[in-house]
Amino acid sequence: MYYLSVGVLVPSLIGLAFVLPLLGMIIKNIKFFHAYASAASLYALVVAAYNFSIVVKEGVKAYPFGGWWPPIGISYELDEVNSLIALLTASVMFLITLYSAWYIRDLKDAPYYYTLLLGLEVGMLGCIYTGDAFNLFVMLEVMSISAYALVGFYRNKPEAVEAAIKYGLFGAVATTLYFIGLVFIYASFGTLNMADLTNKVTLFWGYDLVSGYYYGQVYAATAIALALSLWAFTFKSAVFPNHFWLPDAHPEAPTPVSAALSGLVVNVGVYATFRFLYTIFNPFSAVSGLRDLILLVTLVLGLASGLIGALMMAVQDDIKRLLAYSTISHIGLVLVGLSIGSSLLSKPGSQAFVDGLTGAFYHLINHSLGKSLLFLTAGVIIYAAGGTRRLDELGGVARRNPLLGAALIIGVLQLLGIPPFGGFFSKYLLYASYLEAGAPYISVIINVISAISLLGYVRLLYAALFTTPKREFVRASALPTIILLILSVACLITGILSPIMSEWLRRFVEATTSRDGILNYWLQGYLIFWGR
Amino acid sequence: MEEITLIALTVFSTLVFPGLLTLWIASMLSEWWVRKLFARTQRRMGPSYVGPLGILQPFADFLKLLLAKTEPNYRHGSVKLARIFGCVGIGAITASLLLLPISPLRIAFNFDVILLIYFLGVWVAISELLMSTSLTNPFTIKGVSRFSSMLVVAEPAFFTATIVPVYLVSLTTKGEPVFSVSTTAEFAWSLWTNPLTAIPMILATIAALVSIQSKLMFPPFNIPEAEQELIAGVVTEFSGPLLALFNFLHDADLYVLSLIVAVVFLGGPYPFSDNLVLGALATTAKYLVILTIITILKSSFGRFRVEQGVSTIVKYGLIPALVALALSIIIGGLA
Amino acid sequence: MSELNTFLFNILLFSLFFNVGISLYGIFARPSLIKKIIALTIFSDTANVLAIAVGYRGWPSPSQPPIPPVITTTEPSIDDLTWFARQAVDPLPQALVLTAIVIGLAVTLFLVFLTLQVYRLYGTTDVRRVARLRG
Amino acid sequence: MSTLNLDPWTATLFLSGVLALSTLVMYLVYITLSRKTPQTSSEYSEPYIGGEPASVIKSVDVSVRNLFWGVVRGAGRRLYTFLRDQMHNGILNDWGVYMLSYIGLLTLIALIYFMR
Repeated sequence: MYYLSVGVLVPSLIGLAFVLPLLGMIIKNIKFFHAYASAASLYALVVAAYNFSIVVKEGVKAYPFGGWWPPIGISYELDEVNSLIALLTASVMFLITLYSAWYIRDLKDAPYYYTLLLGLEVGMLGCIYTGDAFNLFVMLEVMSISAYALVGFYRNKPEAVEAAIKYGLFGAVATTLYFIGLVFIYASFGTLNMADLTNKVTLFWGYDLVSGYYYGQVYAATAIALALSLWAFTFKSAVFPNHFWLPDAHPEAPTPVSAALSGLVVNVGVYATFRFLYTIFNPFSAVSGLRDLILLVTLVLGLASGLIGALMMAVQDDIKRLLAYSTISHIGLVLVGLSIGSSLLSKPGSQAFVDGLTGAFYHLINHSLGKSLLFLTAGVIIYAAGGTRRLDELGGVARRNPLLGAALIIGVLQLLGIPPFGGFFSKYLLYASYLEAGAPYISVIINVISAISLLGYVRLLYAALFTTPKREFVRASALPTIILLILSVACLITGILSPIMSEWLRRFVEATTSRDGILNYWLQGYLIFWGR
Repeated sequence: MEEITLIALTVFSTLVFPGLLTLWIASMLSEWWVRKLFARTQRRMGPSYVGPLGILQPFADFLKLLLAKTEPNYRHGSVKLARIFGCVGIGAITASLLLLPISPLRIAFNFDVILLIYFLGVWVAISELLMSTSLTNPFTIKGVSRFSSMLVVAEPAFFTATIVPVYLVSLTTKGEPVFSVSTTAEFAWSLWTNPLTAIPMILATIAALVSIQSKLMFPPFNIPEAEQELIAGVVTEFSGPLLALFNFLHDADLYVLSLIVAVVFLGGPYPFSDNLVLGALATTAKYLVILTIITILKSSFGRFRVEQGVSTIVKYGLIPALVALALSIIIGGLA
Repeated sequence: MSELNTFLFNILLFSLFFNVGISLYGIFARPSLIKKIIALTIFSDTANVLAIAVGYRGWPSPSQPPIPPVITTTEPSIDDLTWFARQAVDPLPQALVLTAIVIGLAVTLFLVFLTLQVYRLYGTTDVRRVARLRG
Repeated sequence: MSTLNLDPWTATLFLSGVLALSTLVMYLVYITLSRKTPQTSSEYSEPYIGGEPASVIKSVDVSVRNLFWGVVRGAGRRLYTFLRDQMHNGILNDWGVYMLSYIGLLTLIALIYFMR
């Protein structure tokens, strides 16, 4: 039994996005486009929530496109982890689209903006839903092109164009490297379906069915493929040393887009890393030795980007650039959590293993909510301060609007990880997992990262809350304020509901990364279609 | 019925012992001890008017500031925010007290040491920072700037130092829950009797004392940053009730941090763990020793510039703590 | 014959990887944005050729030269199909390449447009001077 | 003496509740005891500038650039010079070195694994 909703979301949303420029030629009323885009992303939210609910109820679900069975056709496969991230993406994107209606309220190019924004959402959802490694490449490109274009959206602004070309040029290299990695995978395993690959890498059975011969060096091919795809994924998630584009690109985009880029797009790279290192090249596979080495590299890089992001936050003069560096820091922490799976640190299924992965995903969620809240707050602050992004000129606008100030403080406390906000519980899990794994040094470095990032947040709070006014205060309308309120409550909820949420996440992680879970991923995504 | 007992116990712990009331009394007494000793080292009398040996002087100062003086009405800052953050800081200290084994209602779970760090380290530091930033003044901001610069190294140093006994206890004993403050307090004495674990413990205690010194902005870490010495840093703009609030927060921080060293590092009531009265006396004695050391450190140093301060904490706080951690990992490998 | 075949194939593979190296050098080290984009197209084309080459399963074997992936008999038997599956060029990499080319076209176009815009706004395409965003 | 054995999440929330309760009590105590100037008073106390009148300074704000002087230009000067002026200098080709060396590292790992 497969559900149409699993497959239909991404193609239909692409259709909805690409109709927009055509509609833009006919309809001149901008309000229509605001309503249209919000409706489209509400539709995505509803379908994503429905998909999440069926996955929670009935387990892993796959959808073969066009009735072609995997591994021949493209299939989408949903398990607990990716349906949850998709739900998070869809819900935050919905709020961001609503916010855009305020932010670009009288922009003439609204149809194009919304095309790109919906394209971004489609790309992210496609990357998360897909059960096919080549489709991941296509969706990564869909997401990236939308992101490049959105970064350079103000095409007459030198900084925006510069940021876009820096991002775009290396982004194109990253995706092409991933494509080469796919070529290696296809050459040695003869398949690109993730479920099928999982089986072949784990059991090393049946890989010569289609291919073989000259390219039969599966170990070498796997190693190179994994190296190349990891480079691409760490580029997308801006992990040191692939982080350089982020502090340029995220601030130069329109503010709602910055929220989407910083809060959600980076998650896709982390998710893809997780899918590759925990499902396809899983701990039980024949390449687990390589996996251990690679996870050590990601651990070191995660810590390095955590440190560098936090250090650079302390010297920023631009409110959005400061937040962009904070993204680098937090994605580093998420990657540190993901690296617990190295067999040098923990055994699969042990307390530390599950704690670390739970912490990583919990932190991903907390960071998404907190960072999009802060970016959207920054948008209102910039508007109220008269369009300047320089911290020196903000003039404490947040203090004169208590809701704005509260949103700012809540966002900062969420990201600093202070109880009872959600950020604390995820950091607790990260600390606990590394103490449990017998590597207290990693916990100490996590603590150092948190302490250094305090400098940047103090800078932000001081500039936005406590400096004296320089000009007349412009009051923002109700819509953005309501959205900030919703996100602030969401930040609080991730903390207050933490007993439930951590339990759920733990179950999801266990279901996805255990031996049975990996087997189930293969069964549901591959074998079940052949049994029909 | 059980719920009612629990609620009553919670309210009692929060408000009376070891909560707000005890916290107030204990921190005022600690302030008196520090002031008296500090004065004696400088051949002054110290507080001597109110009460025997001036023991009630801090109480009198506090009440005078709170009751007699007026709150400032400040053009540039927000007094309300300062008030709220001051109270939140005291709330965080009260909450962290419940993690210690002296509390009648004790919270203990695996890895609760992280919670202690976040309540006592991060919440309190942020409250102090935001409380003084609320009243904008060039000197305040400078004070905030140097205080947060210190925290960047002091906070990890304190964390690492605290992890050392916790980690050692979890390695050498079977105490439950693991990585917990109360388990550590129960078994900390056994670390000092073993020469192998005593070395990292000594290093960790030194690191903890140095980082406490800097977290409390005591000399040598209350650092002037300009050519001419800055006035009072974070407390510049406080006056009247707000100053009383800040002093209370600061003294409470001093009290709880020293208490943690006495309980978690030095084993609290040991060697009278089974006798309540003698145990309390032993804890108090250890606490006073720690307080005395802090006061002596405070009185025997001049002031540093901020970058000297940061490198001092790295040298005498962070590095000993890291070395102690490395030693404990090695010991864990041996055990 | 067999040696020559293998030799040629190895030359093909080697030149592809050499090409990857050259184009990566071009992208990462040349200062001009235009040259970077040219190197990028070389890079993606190399990747595409690599993918196509992978489709030639078992090419170095002289006795079974690959055939086009088209079934010529109208009603193939099982034996025909087995023989066909062993011999034919794998069509899937070609499909992948088609997709990748389309995507590459879009990205290149976009990058060229951005470079044009950079030239308009900065008066240069030298990345050492297009560095207003720093720190 | 009673020990409350809770799971970490509930315990943290419980302690946060304690924090909220004691904050509330402290705030109420403070509000009732402290003497406040009436809100209607138009008299503001001027910022304390070492005994000078407030007019000696242009503004009471310190520029955010001057925050963390001790860390950025004191103890961590070398680190920040490296991070800001050499690493994040905005020049695409200089980043390329770091990015290429990372892919080189990954390829090296792959090769080592292959050779083993």
